Amino acid sequence: MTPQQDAGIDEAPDYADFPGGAKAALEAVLMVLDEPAGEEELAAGLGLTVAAVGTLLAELQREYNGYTGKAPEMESASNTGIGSSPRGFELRNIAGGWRIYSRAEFADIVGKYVLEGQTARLTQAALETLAVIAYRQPVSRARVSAIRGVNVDSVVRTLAQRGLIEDAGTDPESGAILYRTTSYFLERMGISSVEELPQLSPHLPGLDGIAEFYDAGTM
Amino acid sequence: MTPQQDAGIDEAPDYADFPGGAKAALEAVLMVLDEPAGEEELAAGLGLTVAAVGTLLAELQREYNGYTGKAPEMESASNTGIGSSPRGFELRNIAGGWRIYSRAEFADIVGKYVLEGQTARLTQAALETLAVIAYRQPVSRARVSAIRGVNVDSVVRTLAQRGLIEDAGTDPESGAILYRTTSYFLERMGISSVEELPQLSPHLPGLDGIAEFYDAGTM
Amino acid sequence: MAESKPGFEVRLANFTGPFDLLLGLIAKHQLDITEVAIATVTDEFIKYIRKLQQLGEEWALDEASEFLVIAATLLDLKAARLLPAGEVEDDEDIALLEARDLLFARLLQYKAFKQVAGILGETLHQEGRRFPRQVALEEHFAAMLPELVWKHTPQQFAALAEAALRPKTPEEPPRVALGHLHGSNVSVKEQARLLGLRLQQESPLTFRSLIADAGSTLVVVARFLALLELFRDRAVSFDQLSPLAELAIHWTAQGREWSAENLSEEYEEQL
Repeated sequence: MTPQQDAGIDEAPDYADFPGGAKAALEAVLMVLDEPAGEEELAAGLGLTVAAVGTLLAELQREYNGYTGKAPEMESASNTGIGSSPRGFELRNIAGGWRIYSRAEFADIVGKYVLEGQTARLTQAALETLAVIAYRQPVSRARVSAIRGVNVDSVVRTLAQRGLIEDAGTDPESGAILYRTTSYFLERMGISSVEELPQLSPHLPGLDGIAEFYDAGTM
Repeated sequence: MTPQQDAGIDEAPDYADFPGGAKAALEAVLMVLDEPAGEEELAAGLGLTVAAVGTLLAELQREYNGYTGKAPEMESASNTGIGSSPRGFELRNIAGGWRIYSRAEFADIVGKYVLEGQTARLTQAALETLAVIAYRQPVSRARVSAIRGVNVDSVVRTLAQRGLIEDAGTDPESGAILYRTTSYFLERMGISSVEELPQLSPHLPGLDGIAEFYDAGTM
Repeated sequence: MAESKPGFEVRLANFTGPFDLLLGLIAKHQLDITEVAIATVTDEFIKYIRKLQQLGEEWALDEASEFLVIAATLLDLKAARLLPAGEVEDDEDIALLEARDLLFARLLQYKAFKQVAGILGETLHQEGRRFPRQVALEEHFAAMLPELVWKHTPQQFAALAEAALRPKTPEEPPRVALGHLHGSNVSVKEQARLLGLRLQQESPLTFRSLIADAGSTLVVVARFLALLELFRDRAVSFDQLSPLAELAIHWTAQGREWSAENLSEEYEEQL
């Protein structure tokens, strides 16, 4: 299938002339990204349709993960590396964008080379605060501390410094600063939106009314 | 050939247990390496001999470039993607160091992608980060991040890319990379040394208090 | 987890707040809240504090005061739980029941967040094993970047640095965090002053009469804590003929200069 030109793109290169075609061009762009890129962004940059980019991304993802089953009728025609073993890296869709990561299995080896930027494990207090903010966002510090039963000011400050949460404006009623999680948080969690967080309800047995109950209790 | 242990490495992982083996492990490292790495460095980190690393590097390089000729006697045994087309990236040995680059053929496409959305101005976040580095140099990203209250990793990368700041060695205690401003920065500021920067109010906190706060940030 | 060593194995420093400790204690004792023996927990706590002292560590006032709050909460929960359900007679009983439900609900909610926090922590750890490719731009691309527009004078740049380096003023006016309360601010010190005045006029008084006019459970807890503080200051003594009998409080600070101002400030933050 020939990639079609988007209306907004002045000219799409003819990828047939390139070694590896449009897929390799996409791969070349993925190599220079320093933050996750969305499909629209990649499509616009490459002069391809979003659908075509989506197909190519999925194909690259499968290739990097290694094909295990062989499809004999395709074998001779295909040049996508069928039957190959997994690569040392993977392509993942995280926080709404695609990006190349080293494969988790090699963490100990890769970690020796990229010590910088690796963050220490969060404390229990930080994790709990982060959890409350993630599930109740946007949320004020007062509410978070109501749920946790302790003052959370310094933990909130640290989480903001680590780029995991950010200011989300003020509460129209109380004027308190509200907090939400950042896309860096999603990235660190390896998910593309907060909707992918595990459901809270199974951990809250039979407490349907708790939100109102709780709200009535806040100042 | 069994990978042999280097003298300096306490134990080499058993690569047979990893998906893709030692080659994938090497690939994982190469994919996230920011600067070219020599064969000795790679061998030490992976717990392989320099010769083994050299063989694997050559193999990866051939794979990325795409095999064109088929070697029938190897075809069934090999799982290295024989007969595959070139990838969008290539492995190059420049000045004694290996690094993965986007394939030269795609330079125009990649260049256009990179330049898209690039502005000639620094963002407010970048300016503030630069100001903190200028007045507190040499300083690590962690400290700048503590002062600014947000994660500054990508901004620091942008400033380094713009030639305004550079690596100034590592902190002897934490091992973190320290940054300082460059002579290009002085040039743009129209001054001949950082001493010529206007004095700041003496009441501003120095780094000591910040460091304490950050390290005690208990995450 | 904490089963291996004797003594107060629940190290308070490892808990991140009263709910956390409460959950820990309930789980540890595998008991319904009504069966948590406060005396056992107290004994363990005292043992723990003594051990700290032997080790030459600071007498942790924070831990002790937090423990008092928790003990009071436990007592409160327990008292509410022991109320025969069929015999709700007055507003006080209903208030106690409501307080109990609220506490249980909040405890369960906290438990749920604690569980998902565990999942989050595990995910973050696992994800930390993958490293993103975020390499410096290849030189020939970096060279293509448009020349930087720079309009800042050194003075403007210094002003920028001043602003960035100035300690961030707290976004909200500084105040004691009360978010975790389900009532208004109650000061232990204030309650102590009030109890002191009352006991100086008439002594002994029963605990029941001292809390008769308490508007909420929180005030009862505050007065209870205030009495403990007064006891520590040797301003009052307690007199109880048998367990669960009427508790009589005697004022023993006669002739001595006594002021609520000397009381510890800790509770101002705790309550």
